Amino acid sequence: MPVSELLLAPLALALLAGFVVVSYGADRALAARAAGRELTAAGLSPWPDVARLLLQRRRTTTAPDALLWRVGGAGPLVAAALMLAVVPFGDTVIADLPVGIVWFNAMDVLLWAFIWLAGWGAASATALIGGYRYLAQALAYELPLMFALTAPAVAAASLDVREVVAAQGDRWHVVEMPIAFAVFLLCVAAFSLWGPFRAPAGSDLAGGVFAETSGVDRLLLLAGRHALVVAGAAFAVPLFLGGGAGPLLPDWTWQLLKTLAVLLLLVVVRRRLPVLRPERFAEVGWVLLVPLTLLQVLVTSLIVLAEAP
Amino acid sequence: MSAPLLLVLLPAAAGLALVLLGPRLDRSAPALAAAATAATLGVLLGTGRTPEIAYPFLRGLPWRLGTDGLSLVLGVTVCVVTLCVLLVAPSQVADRRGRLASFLLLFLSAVLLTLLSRDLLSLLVGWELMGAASYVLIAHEPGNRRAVDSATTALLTTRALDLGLYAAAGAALAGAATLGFDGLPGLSGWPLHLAALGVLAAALGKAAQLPVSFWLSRAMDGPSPVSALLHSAAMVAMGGYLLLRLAPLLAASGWADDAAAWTGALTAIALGVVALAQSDLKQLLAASTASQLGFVVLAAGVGGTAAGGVHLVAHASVKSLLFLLAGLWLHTVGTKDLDGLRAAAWRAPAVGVLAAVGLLSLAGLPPLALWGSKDAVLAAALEHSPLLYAAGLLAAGLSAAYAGKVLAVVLTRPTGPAPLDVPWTSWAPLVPLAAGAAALSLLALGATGRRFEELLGAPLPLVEPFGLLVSGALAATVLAAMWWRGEQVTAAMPAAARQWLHLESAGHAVAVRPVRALSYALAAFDDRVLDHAVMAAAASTGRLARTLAGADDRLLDHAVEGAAAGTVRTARASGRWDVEGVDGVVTAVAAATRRLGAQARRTQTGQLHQYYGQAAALLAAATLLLLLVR
Amino acid sequence: MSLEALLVVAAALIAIGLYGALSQQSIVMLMMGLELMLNGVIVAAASFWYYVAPSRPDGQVLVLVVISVMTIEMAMGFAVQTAIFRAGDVELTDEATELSG
Amino acid sequence: MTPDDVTAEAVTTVVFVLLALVAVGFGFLVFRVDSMARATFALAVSFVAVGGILLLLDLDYLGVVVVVMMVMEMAIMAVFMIAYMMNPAGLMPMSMYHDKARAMSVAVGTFVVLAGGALLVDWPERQGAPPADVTEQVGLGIMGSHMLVMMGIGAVILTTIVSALVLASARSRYDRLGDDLKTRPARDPIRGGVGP
Repeated sequence: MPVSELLLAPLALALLAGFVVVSYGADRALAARAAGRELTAAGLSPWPDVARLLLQRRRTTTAPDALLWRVGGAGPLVAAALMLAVVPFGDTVIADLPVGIVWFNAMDVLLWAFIWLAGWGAASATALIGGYRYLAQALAYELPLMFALTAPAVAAASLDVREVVAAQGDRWHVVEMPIAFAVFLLCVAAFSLWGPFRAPAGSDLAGGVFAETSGVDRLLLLAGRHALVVAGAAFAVPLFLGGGAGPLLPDWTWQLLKTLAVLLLLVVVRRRLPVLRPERFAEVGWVLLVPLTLLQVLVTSLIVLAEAP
Repeated sequence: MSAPLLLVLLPAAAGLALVLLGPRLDRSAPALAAAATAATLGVLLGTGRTPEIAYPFLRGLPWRLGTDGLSLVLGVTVCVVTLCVLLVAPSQVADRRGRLASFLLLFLSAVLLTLLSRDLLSLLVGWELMGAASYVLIAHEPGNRRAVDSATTALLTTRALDLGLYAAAGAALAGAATLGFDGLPGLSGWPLHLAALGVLAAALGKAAQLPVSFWLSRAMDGPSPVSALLHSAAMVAMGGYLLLRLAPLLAASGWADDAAAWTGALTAIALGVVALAQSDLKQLLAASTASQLGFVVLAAGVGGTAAGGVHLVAHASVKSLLFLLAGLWLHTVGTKDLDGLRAAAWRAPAVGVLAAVGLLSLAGLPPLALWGSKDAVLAAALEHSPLLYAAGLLAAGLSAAYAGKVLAVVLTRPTGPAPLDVPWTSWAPLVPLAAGAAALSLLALGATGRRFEELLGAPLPLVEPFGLLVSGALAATVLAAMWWRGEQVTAAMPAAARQWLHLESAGHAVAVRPVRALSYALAAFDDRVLDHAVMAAAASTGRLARTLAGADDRLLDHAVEGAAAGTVRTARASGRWDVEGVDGVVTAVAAATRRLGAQARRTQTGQLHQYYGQAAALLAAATLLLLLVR
Repeated sequence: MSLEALLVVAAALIAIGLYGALSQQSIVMLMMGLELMLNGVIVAAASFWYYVAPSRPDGQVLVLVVISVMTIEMAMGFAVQTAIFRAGDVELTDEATELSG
Repeated sequence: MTPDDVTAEAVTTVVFVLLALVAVGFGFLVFRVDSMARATFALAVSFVAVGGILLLLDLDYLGVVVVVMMVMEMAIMAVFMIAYMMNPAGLMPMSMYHDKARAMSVAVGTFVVLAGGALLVDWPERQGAPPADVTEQVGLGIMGSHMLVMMGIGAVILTTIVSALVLASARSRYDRLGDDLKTRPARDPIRGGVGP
């Protein structure tokens, strides 16, 4: 591996951290506005919270499975970072996998394990129920997500993210596959416990999978949640929004700007929607979203056939 | 998708969709079907002439489809007629319009397949689908037993003769290992003659030629719009079309072309007489259809492909117009009987004009369509034989006569009945047909005739002005005669002609009854001879047994009783041996088997993991065996 | 890395899986043993593809088939487990003896 | 062989040995740990290691797919495990084995036979080379020469879906929609979603 790419990894992590900070700040700003509080720079900064959690002493339960708990807590952040590894910024990509799209899917599937483990490890009923809720939700969103990812791959005839970007040219995929784009964003929210999909971490469960976490564990889990949204937003750009395509500015800038836009969209939506019960969402996912995304793939295939030379 | 297949699949898909949605779309189905037909027509016109394309179907026997001049012209004709029929049908058929429209589309698809096919295989598919759709369409009215019977008669008659096509296909495979039309004239020996005979039989059957014209009479029990498509432009016309298409095969056989020509001429005359004798408008039109198709068959027999094609197109236009008018009158006046239709033309003048155009064209009056097309056929016949020409002229006079008969009835001066209220929607779609009935003679004559020749790629016979004059004058004379003396002429017709020359009874006598009699005879043979033999054998066995029993009682009993005592002694001895010797062995074997069985059952523990272990051991043993054997 | 080394790994996975399938009382654990055996089959199929006939897709297709078989096995296994648990509160293989002859 | 190649091969070998040890080791741990969650996720780790081995064999797609499928499976398995086990968390140690010794001997025997076969059999030479796009190869394979196989698998999967539901579900459509199947809305234990 060339040295320059090794240097990229810390850069990308820093970028991820920056986006997480942005996401957190935007979220806080919206929360403050909703509560009628005054916006101050200090109120938006995550650092006081970070410092508090870093210094906080870990609480623990009677018989936790500490190993699995730690794995589950740190996992989402790692998965988000690994998702980001296949996102191209201009010509630069940390890991140029020929199967980048499946890789993203694999990382998202790892979340099944991580979030459930975070719920299981605490050895607490509310946390475990949160883990179960996440699995129920995952069963509902996973197939639509897979088909939503299939559509751009079919259009580009490749699983390589960079080729998907190259295949879009002037006409972004979002034009011909709006359903896939919408479902993708929905699923990003779902695997990040975001907005209407926060039932696994719901307040009715006293925080669900977050219930018993404290200190560094909590910090990692909270950061991981934001990082997942960031990774999902960043991945939506090459898949549906033309990647780095844009006038005047260099490619990587456009990638960043578009990511920021999608991220802010997700943050705004977060507080606007009520919580969806996982079992209801399961029916929606299977009865509505799966056929819709399949239809989307069909339409995409027909477009590909029609435009084939 | 390439155009020929699209042409077949477009109406088929639309028809199937309507079949599925039919009941729900009953009201709008005809309009939707008309739209689909218009689209098909558009595709057809856009396609133009295409080279033949082979679609893989069976190994070595592809479907070969293509559009040439003849199929293009007939395809456009069929599409236009279907369109008019679909537009008019809602005003004439009240029930199950969705069903009617969807099956008309399926029928159209089958006809197009027939027209586009260039090999016997795809032709057979189109042909059979056409027959099946026609059955459904004729038996359209719910609960009308007679219509169903008539549909069955029509289907069985044509299907029986369709077997000829299968025979032809078999002969072609045997003789040339191909089913393509282009390979058929190259046959020789018995395959050639069998193929020609089979094609001739199937085509004459479909075209309602002698001696099976009766099915067309029965088919009139279907709705008028159906008749307007099936029995003018499409189904019967396909019989003529097949002969035109395969005229080279007929010519190659050396006899089939003459047979076709004479059958056509005879049908044209005989069914002309039948038409003249009819008092029911639809029956008259049906007979006239068979008669006019006779001209086409005659043309095919004398090699006048172009002339026959022109006549098919002109006749389709005229006859579909007349059938639709008959349906219109049936719907508004309430009868299709000629007596009831007296002065019908005056009661709705627009309809009357259309009817006059159609009937005058049917009569062959210059310069209307059938005048020119018929003369083209007659000219082709004259090149061949003066006798055929004379027969054709006679038939032409007859057609003028029956057309004149109807004309005289509907144009009688009105005496009482009030004007009919006919909405414009129910006659406006007929205008294009009437225009065709008036103008299509252009296809046979003059400069347009030359263009048509180029399109068809076959020469039209040179129509002498003298011939035109003769036939025109004949038509005018006969029309005039019928106007003044129509009643007497009709009355002079033989009674047999009114009954369609008893063709149906003859068909029953020649085909149905013998078959039925044969089956009865076979059943009787089975009952009487075979059964009887079996019963006789049984009875004699019984007698023999009784005789033997008597002998047994008297003679053998003593011997038996003596023997029995000895047997009992022997049995006792062997019984001892049995109990002590054999039984012991058997018991021992049984016990051993039971022990083994119990051992075997021990493996059947119901424990999954033990089954897995056994499976592993078995696999290991199998591997070992494999290694040792190798 | 060589074909033999990969096959030995596959053999080890299959043997461990067999041990689990034979020794576990719980039906779910038994199924984990089966999964492990199929895991070994995946390794073997992939290595045969790579080292024997990489120009043909057979090995890869075999891997796909095995993955499908694993999911099918799991779905049916849990369905049967649910059914017999519901019917007779059975959760150990030793209790599921309907097939005993 | 250039020095770079040697380095690459050494790295590959080291990675392979590590992955193989993880796959086998965690595979064995599955039957050694008390907690069911640990057993399940030990198996998941074993699968992920096998996915890694597939990646080493240039099978990018299949390697990642193995991870996707198996991690999902294991997450679901954990749910069932906890539903049906007496002591899922391993808080009260208890033995859940039978026939341990015999099972071990059968397993060791199997390993000896299989590994012996793997080492002793004279495997055929490698024929051809992997194509440039391995994923494309399998895609063309299942859509072309091996289509029948995948169609069969598809039919079997459909059958599995239906029969698994029939076996596992205690409720039928008659429970939902009444004896005449006309009850609307359906009597679901949990209402909501879409459909009747």
